[in-house]
Parts: sequence; structure tokens; C-alpha cells
Amino acid sequence: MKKLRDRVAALLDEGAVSLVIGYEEGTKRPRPLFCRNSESSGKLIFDSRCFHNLAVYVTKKELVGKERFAVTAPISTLRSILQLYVENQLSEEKLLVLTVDLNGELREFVTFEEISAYVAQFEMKRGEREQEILSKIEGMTREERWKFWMGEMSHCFKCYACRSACPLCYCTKCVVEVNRPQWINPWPSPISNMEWHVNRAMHMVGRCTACGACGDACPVGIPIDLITRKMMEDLAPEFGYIPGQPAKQGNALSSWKLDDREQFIR
Amino acid sequence: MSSSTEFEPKIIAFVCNWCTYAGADLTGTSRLKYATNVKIVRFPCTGRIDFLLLLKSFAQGADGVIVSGCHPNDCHYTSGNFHARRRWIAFRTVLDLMGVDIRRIQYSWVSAAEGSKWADLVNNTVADIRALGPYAEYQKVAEYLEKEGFDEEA
Amino acid sequence: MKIGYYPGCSLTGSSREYNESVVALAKALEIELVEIKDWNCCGATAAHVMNEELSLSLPARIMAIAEEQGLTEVVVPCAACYNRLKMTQHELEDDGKRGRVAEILKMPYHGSLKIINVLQMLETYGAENIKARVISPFAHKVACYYGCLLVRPHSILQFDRVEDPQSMDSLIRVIGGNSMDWAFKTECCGAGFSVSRTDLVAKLSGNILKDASDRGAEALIVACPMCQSNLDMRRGAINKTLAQPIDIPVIYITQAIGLALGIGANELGLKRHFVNVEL
Amino acid sequence: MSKIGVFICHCGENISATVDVERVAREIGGMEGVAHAIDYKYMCSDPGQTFIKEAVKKYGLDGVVVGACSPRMHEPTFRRACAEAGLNPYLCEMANLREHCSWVHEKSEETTEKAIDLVKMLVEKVKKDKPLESIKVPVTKRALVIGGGIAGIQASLDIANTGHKVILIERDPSIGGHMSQLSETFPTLDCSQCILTPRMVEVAQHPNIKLYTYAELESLEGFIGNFKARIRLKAKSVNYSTCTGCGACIQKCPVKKIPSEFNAGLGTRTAIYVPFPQAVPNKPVIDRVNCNYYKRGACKICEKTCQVGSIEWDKEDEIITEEVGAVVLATGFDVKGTDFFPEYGYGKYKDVLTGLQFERLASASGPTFGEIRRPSDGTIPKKIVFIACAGSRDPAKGIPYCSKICCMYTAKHAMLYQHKVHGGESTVFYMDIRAGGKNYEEFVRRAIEEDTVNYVRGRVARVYEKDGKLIVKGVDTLLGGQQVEIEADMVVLATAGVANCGSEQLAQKLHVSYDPYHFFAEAHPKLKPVETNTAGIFLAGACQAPKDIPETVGMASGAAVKVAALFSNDELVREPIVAVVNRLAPPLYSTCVGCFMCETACPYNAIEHEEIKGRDGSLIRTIARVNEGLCQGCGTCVAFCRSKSIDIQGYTNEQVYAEVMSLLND
Repeated sequence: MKKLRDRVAALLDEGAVSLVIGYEEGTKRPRPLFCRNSESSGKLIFDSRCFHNLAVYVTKKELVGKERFAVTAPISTLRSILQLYVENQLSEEKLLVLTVDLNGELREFVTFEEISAYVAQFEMKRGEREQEILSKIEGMTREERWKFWMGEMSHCFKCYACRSACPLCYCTKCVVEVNRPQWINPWPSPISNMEWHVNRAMHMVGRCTACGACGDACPVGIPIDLITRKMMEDLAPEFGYIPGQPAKQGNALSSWKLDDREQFIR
Repeated sequence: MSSSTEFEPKIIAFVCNWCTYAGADLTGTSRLKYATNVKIVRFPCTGRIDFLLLLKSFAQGADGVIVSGCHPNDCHYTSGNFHARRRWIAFRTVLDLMGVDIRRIQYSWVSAAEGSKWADLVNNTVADIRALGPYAEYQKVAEYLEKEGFDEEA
Repeated sequence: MKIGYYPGCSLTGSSREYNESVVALAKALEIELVEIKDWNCCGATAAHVMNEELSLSLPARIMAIAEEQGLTEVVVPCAACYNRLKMTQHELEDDGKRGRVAEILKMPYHGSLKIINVLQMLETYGAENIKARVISPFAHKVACYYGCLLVRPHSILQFDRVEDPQSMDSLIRVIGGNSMDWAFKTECCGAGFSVSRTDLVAKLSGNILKDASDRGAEALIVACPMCQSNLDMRRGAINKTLAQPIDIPVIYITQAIGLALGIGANELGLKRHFVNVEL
Repeated sequence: MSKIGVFICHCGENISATVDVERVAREIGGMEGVAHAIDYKYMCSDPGQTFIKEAVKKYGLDGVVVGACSPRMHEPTFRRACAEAGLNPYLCEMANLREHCSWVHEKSEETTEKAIDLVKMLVEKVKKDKPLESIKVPVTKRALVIGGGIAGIQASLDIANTGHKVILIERDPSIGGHMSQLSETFPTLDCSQCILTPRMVEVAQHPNIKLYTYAELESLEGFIGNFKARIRLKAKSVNYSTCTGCGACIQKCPVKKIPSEFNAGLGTRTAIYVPFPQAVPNKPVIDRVNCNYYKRGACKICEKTCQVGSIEWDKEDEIITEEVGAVVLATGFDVKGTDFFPEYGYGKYKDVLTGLQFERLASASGPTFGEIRRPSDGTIPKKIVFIACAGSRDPAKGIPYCSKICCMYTAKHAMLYQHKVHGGESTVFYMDIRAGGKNYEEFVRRAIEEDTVNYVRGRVARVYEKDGKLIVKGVDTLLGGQQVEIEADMVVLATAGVANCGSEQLAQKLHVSYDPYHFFAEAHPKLKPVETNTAGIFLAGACQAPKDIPETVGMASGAAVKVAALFSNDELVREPIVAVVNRLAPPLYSTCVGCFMCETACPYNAIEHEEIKGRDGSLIRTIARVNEGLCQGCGTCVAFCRSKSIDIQGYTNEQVYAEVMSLLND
């Protein structure tokens, strides 16, 4: 931790970066910290409790401004940063990525390839919460799944906290705000909630890095992060990507293979 | 054609203009008969068919949907159908995960020369959907606003 | 250097000299041959003509027990066994067949075993130290005869060039021999007709020998017991069909290299040939 | 409130037989937004169209729906009628009541209700339609022809003769292509040089044709009517303006043993060379790979010999840019070498030749001045064997197709051999003789009957050399599969015609699709053989598939007329069914966030990066922009865009949404 603080202080003093996004000790658990001068870098912490995805701030122009900035990134943030690179939302000159690797060494990355090589060591596994709920869902029949999700969806009141927590939801105007035509009804009826979450999952095909930010953000605790996680796991063999390790070539949905599976097509 | 008491499914067909629409035209010119339940919406290409439209169809009372376009390598725009096929693989996975009855969405390739295949596709799909019955569980949830509340254990 | 070893019925039966020369040469090259315990017959051509399941299960069992005994790579000197094992490995990539064979064998079959023939073994593991160990160069003009099972079907075996193979020729050059360019490298020797239609074998093998001796070959080099027996054992019948008899010997590549490395003729089994070998 | 006119057609009785058309018109008339609804026996007839025109004027309609046959049939007709009445044609839609309703259902209540629904669907769509103007794209009236073989020559001449400028680029030092290598041509046996060289000279002297030899296409950007081609002029090391083509340097050049590509490797040439006597331009080029000066910095004899000092040692490759409106691909084909055939000796037997090599032997300007001699010892072969279908029609070798011309040139070769070598014995091993052209079959019969060529129906299993002779082991399937063994002096393989090397890279530069054998893919095998899927790029000759000279010339003229049609008007008019990225007021400028996933989806590379700059020139945002010339209107990007920032005119999100909604909530 000490090496990290000194490095950040040095970076800020030299003016190499105008901002460093990291974690500081919060009331119950770590919360994001935005250091703009070396004094505040003293509050920086970086341990296993810091896993919330900071990548969601990286695309906010009004926060990071035009100068170069840095972020201390746990594995979830690194994966999202890779996906944001693939989608032309970040430039390698503007962002410096700091992290502390498994044996406590301070690591700095600039290019996509560096981060990609580092991320490749981490395999995306389900935590027990995910395993427990998903195995329950996987055991259900279609009707039971429908009832389960309709029950869950009835709690949703369209606060869109999931959208604002997700680093890959950086659209200036979301499809739900399109009213000509009104694709997704704004009122929180179960069917329009279901439409919203199906649409969100479809927008995440080949992109979601299962960081769980949306699940954490949901005020009524709907396990919506499991929808995108399960989708990513199921589609990985189909589309030939490795969940959590975005590749340079285009999005899974905007590319295709000659031998894509098609026995469901008559 | 069928007795009025029996359930008549409402089916929408999203088709591409260059192949399946022309195939349906050929079914017409060859005077082949098929069920009246299916109404065709024309798109320039299967690549243009938005998955949200399918959701909207079910929400508005459709019991089944047909999506059909050019065979692989036939696409007038070279790769529209390939993009569509990949989109439907993803869409089916998400819908199935959410418990939507994906048997009600029938995908097919029908070329401009396969008039009879279009007639068979329509008749078989109507028969399948009639067997599945109305998609009540989806529509009941859709009429949420008209009725007072949504009873949990429906 | 340890490699699995599958001799097969010929090398422990009618072509004992091939086995002796392979073992002797391997010892000289410090290659330890670990014979598969309790190996069974590979089914050869007889099985796959009669019953497909049998023709797949026999080689599959060999590979399964080899995997079980911890071997990752097996050298198969006999061309027929090599061919059957490679073909079975290819056939069992199809899940349906693999399932049926697994039921019959009642033991796991992964199909990860690397099957190589004697030429591949010598090329990959022996080339440098053969060159280093050559004592008396094999200074003879010879014709290398590959036969069919070593190179065909090319799409599956992926070994050397199908019509004009060069691997044996290059080994002969390494030991100082002069392997000549001739036209019958992969022409049929009559193979299985050796017993039922000896006249056919005489005619076909006769053509091979005639072309080789017309071009001045002092010996024929082979790497398959079936070819060796047709060209050597049937020499009497062959000579009846030819104007003048041909007396050039037919020896295995392992015997030729063994001679160059100074290994004794007896140890190489050179005394067992029908056409005696004075090289 | 929209004022829509609805016109239901009886189509004689094709529609009215099973659909109650009066009821349809009546019910639709009551719909919100419909100002006028009638039914009439023949809407597409003159009186029918007049009804529409008068109604548009009388009621000031702002939308028209015609319930009749398939829009693929009469949409243009009714749209033209509306345009004449002053209504924007893209506000006129058709409901398919015939093919999709009346013809496929019995007369019943449901059929009429379905017809009503279909018309209602289109009425809802028209409410959301917007007036569109067709896209005008300027056309640069200059064509680029790639490849200087007979196909490129013919196309260039035809285009130039319509008065338009042509740029012809050829990779080799001279134009002429494979045809210049031939001796005589089937079926008339007239000498190939005599019929080709005048055309080559005509190309060199044509005022409208700019000829660049020893040049290759570097890149092609832009779209139909507005291509920008960058062409690499490989350094010839000879200044063509001063060189008189006297040939002194060629005599003096010490490096004489380079295998001549023109003679298919049989003859040799010098480092500074002219490929063949009738070459156009008839000036030499220095082969920098083999020239002593470029290899070891020595020699320079050609410079000393040249009286006009045309040698330019340090000349670099030059890249020039040409604006062109259309491209004709005429890059021709190639033939497989003998090394491709394991069973015929992997190319190591000198006397096993390809058809092209035999042409050079038979040609008067060839290395043996027309005499058929064995490359190994120069003797005249007494026995010769021709093997047809060498590589072609052979799926195991990856070439399952028939190369079309080999049967004919093999018969010609056999005939030439019999004429040139009296008492010679020639055998042709064939599977089937394919002589489908005009006078083709008669030509082959003549070879068999008059010139006593021995045709054996069977494949050749192996060819090997023994005591200077080539032993050909084949079979005669017509004599009960009897084995045939011939001791021949020469074997000629009619090897497979394959795509020219580099065709795949060229296709990728032009975004033209190609088939698994790297021949360029035509837009439609029957109806658009000379066009490609990329608008403005046309095909001519064997680069599309193996073909003979008559077909190549015909196809080249076809491509030329397509180019001429394109250049016939100053502007190109295109359907406005193209995608558009939405634009908003600053500071947002557009809802597009610049993820450019649409760019990877677009098969026509029609998505461009547009940089929005502030007044001080600093870059604010990079968003997508659609190049309406390239966009073909498939809409894949529209359905793909997550933020719905891109929409397609004619099938906008609003329109298709309205259609779907109208069909369901009745």
C-alpha cells in the first residue's frame, strides 16, 4: 500500500496526471477516492476488499477532464478497461493504470496488450453466491424460470441504478429514453421491466465482464448480474471468446462465423 | 377454414425483401393455400430485424413469430443473414434464460424460389403454435395496467 | 530417452530380424524402448475387411493400455500396425464410434497417444547421433522401397511425400550410402496375395526388383515386414518370371544403419534372409 | 392530422374473388387519418393511376396506400404516378393483397379481415413516412482497367471508343497476357500474334487510353463514380521518353541465363529484356533481382552501350493517384505447374511439360522457333502423350471444377504436333471431351479423324523416367479397363486453370468478394455476370472463371457497356434507402457514442469517422457518419446500434414499430 501511495503522490506532484481514482476507507467498506493533489493520496488503500468497479468513472468526461489521469484497478476494473479500449472509448495516452499484483508488487500499464497479458492470468470463476443462485435457476424448468424472473421483475421500479453502475453503459442517451418509438415502456410493469432487462442483456452480449456492479447496485436486490453472467458463460463456446478477456477484434454481435450453430433454423 | 370455436393463433412474420418476401410472392403466383393467421412485415434484410420488435409482438398479443430470410451466402447484402443468425443465437439464449417460450419463435431460410417451403413453414408453424395454445402467461403480464395488481402465484 | 514400443505379430514371428535390428539399433542410439505390457494383435488388414468394430477395438485397446501405462509416444516399426493404429486414432475422433469402442473396451480411451513409425523415430531422435556414430560408411548404391502402408492415405498419415518419399533416402545418405532415384518406390508389391495369389506377387515384386537392378542397385532397403517377405522370401517364384534371376538382397533400414554403426551381422539378424546378404 | 388516400384494387378479380374489396375500402375509409378510400377494378391501369393523381390534387393528400399486388411488381409505377401528381414518391406504399392474401386463401371472413389488417399496417407506416429525395452522386467519367490481357485490351478499347478516358495498368513489362504466349488458336488455327498485336498497338496509340505497364494497384478508396486509385509504377530503370527501343543493350547484357517467364521457363532472357518481339511498349525493363549492378554494383554494360543514355539506375517506384468512376477487373488466370503433380514426377522430369510450355515450343517466336523439341536433349519426340484434366475435376487436389479450355487446346496441340512431326504418334488420355463452342466439336473430330490422333479414354496413374524414355502407365476404359503402357518421348499435361496469384489480395483491396478458388465473384451467376457486389466494379475474362478467348472478348465488351452506361449521365441517381446517423444541436451533436461496432458490421465499409471539432479546433468527439454513396441500405447497423443513433430511410424504427403495433392491437 505504501509503495502505491508514494507513487501516486509523485505522479500528482510531477503533474504527470491530473487525477488518480482509487479507494479510501469508507464507513462500512471501501469507497471511491478522487485524488487531485498529493496530500489526499495518503488516504489511498488497495486490498482484497477493494473490488468495486472504478471503470464506471473512467468514461465520464466531466469527471476526468481532458488531461491524463490514472486509476488503481482491481481485476474487475482492468477487464472493463480492456472492453472500453475495444470500443474506442479510451485512448492509451490519456489513461495510466496502476494495480497491485498477487505478490504485492506495484504494476503500471499503459497499452491494451500489457493489461490484456496481465488479465489473462485470472480465470473468471463464479463466487458462492453466484453458484448457489445459478445452480438453483439451472435446475428449474422453463415455466419455473419464468415465474422466478417474473417474481423478481415485479420488484423492479425502473430506478436504472444498474445502468449507472455499469462501466459499459456509457451511452449519452439510452434506448429507454427513446420515445419515438417508445421501445421500452417507462412505467415499471413486470413486462416492461422484463423487456428492459432482456434488452440490457442483449446489449451486453460479448461485452459483460461479470464484475457484479449492477447486482450490487440494485436497491431491491434482484440478481440481475447473474443474467448477463450466465449469458456470457453460455455464449462463450458459441462465439469463441473468453469471458472476462476482451479481444481486440470487434464485438461478438457485430462479427460472425461461417459455421455459427444453426440447427434451430428450419 | 377452421371452426370458430378452435383457438386461432395470431402470428407475425418478419421477412427479408429479397428472398422470403419474394418466396411468399411465388407461393401466391403458384396459388398454394396456407393459413390466414400469418401477416407479413417487409424488411430490406434479416439484418434489419430488431429483437425488440419480437418482444413487442409478444407483449401486444402475438402468439407466435416467424423470422425468415435468405439462405447463408445468398444474402443480397452479402452478410445480413449471418449477422441476424448470430443475433438470434444470443437472443434465444437470453430469452430461454428468462423463461420465455422460445418454441414460439420459428426461424427459417426461405429463398425466392421456395414458394412451397414458405407455405409449409406457415402451415407447420400455425399448427405448432395452435398446439402450444395462446401465449397467455406473457399476455396476462402485459395487460398489467388494465387489471389492478399482479397476483404473485398466478 | 524413453519411447513406448509396439512390435506386433510380424516382429515376434516371421520377421524376427526386424525386431532384433530395431532393438540393437535403439540400444546403440541410447533410446530405451519400453514394450507395452500385454499388447494384443492390431487386427491388420484381416480385421478391417471383416468387422469394423473389431478393427477399431483391437488397436484402441493397444493405445488404451499404453496410455494407462503412462506412455505418451509409441514407435511401431511394422508398417501395417502403424497404419492400423493411426487410422483407428483418426476414426475414433468421431464421438459415436468412440462411445461404442469405449463400451467394448470397458476402459478409458483418450486418443492422445503419439504414434510414430521407425523412420520418424530415427529422424527425430536419431539423426544427429547416427551421423556421429557411423564407423564403417554403408558405401553401397541402394534403392529405398517404401511400399504403401507407410505413406498412404496421406490425408491421415501426413508422413513424407506420397508418390516420391525421401525420408529413408536421407537416412541412407546420412550413413554414407547412395540412395538412387527410381520409379517403383511406392508401387504395390502384391502384399496380402503372398499366399493366395503368389503368381501376382511374383509379377508385381518382379517389376520392382527388375527396375531396381536395371538401374544398378546393390540392395533394396525396406521398412515393412510384408514388403520384405514378398521381395525376399518369394524370390524363387519371382526369378521364374524373369529372363535372368535377380539376386540383390532386401534388408531393413535398421539393419543398414546397424551395419554402418558397426553392429554385428548376427545381432542384426542378417543371417535370417532368404537371399543371403554380402554387403 | 395526415390525409391519406387508400386505393383498393380488384385486379380484375384476382383480389375481389376471395376478398370483399368494397368492405375493405369502406372500413379503411373510416380509419383515423384516411381522407379518401375507393376500390377500382384495375388500379395499375391508366384510369386507375389517374384516380390517384386527381385524388392527390383534389384532397391534397400527404400519403397514398395502394392495396393491390406485390410492391416488387408495381411500387415504381404508383410512386411515379404520385410524383407526377406532386406528391413525394416515398410517401406512397403498397399493401400486398394479391400474392400474400387473395391468391393464397379461400374466400372467407378471415381473408377479408387479413386484407384489412395488411392495408391498416401500411396506412400506419405511411403516417410515419417522410419525403425523401433520391441521392445524386457525381460521376468521374474515367475508367480504370486492371490487367492488360485480351480482356483488358478489349474492355479498354470499347470504353475508349465511347469517348471516355481509360487508364490501363498491367503488372508485366508488356500487355498481351497469356494470349500473346499462344502459337495458334482454336478452332480456326489462326496465329495468335497476328490477331492480337494489332489490338495491342491500337491500345498504345489510342488517344483516350493512358497505358501504364510494369504497374500494380496500390489501393482503391471511394465509391461508385468517385474512386481514388493509387497506382504503383514499379521502377523500370529505363527512361521510356528517350529510349528508342533499338535493343543494343539487350544484345550486350552479360546475364543471359535467366529463365524467361514469357517462355514459361523454357527459354532464357537477359537481365535487361523485352519479354517478346511484338511487346507493347517495345522497350526494355531491367530485372533488378538478377541484374549484376543491383546485385553486386558491377557491370553497367547496358549504360555504356546505350547511345541515348536512357538507363536510370536510381529510379524509385512511383505512386500516382488517379480519380476514376469505374473499375474493370481483367487480371486473367494462371495454369498449375508440373510440380503440382506427385504422380507425374513432382516436376523433376524435363520432358513433362504444361500446355503453356508446349505452346511456346510450337510458337514461331518461341525458344525452338516452332519446332517441337525435347527440353532435355533437344531431339524431336517420336511419341508424345497428352494428359487432359491434369488437376481439373479432381476434388482430392482441391480443384473440382472443369477448366473449360483444356480439351480444345489439347486437341489443337495434338494437331500441331502431327503437322510438325511427320510420322509422329500422339496419344491423348481424356475423361470426357468438352467441346461445346461454335465449330469446336468439328475441330476435335478433325484432330481424331484426319490427323490420326489416338484418343484413349482413361486416366494416367503414373509417369516415370527410364533410360531417357517417359513410361506412361494409364488405362483404356473403353477396352474393358485394359492397362496401357506407352514409352513416350514427351508428356504434355493440360494443367488446371487457376486464379492468378495475388488475386485474393487484389480482391481485398477492392472489397470484391471471391470464391473459394480465388476467382472473383460475380453479382449474380446468370443475370449479372459482369458486375460484382461492389457497385462500380466490373469483371471481364478469366479472372471470374476459366474461359476461352471468344467468351472473354464478349464479356469484356459487356463490362465496357456497363461502364459506358454508368458514364452516360453526369450524375448517378440512387434510391434514398440509406442509413443516416442522427444529428443533434451542440453540445451533444449526436447520440452516437463512437463505439464503431456498426463499422465492423457494415459489409460495404460505408461507416466513416467524423471528427467534431470545437471553434478552437480541439477535437470534441468522434462519431459515425454514413457515406450515402457506399451504403446499400441493408439496415444491419440500425438493428445493431445499442443507442438507436442510426436509422434507415424508408424502414425507420418508427415505421416498422408502427407496422407491428397496427397488426396486433386490434
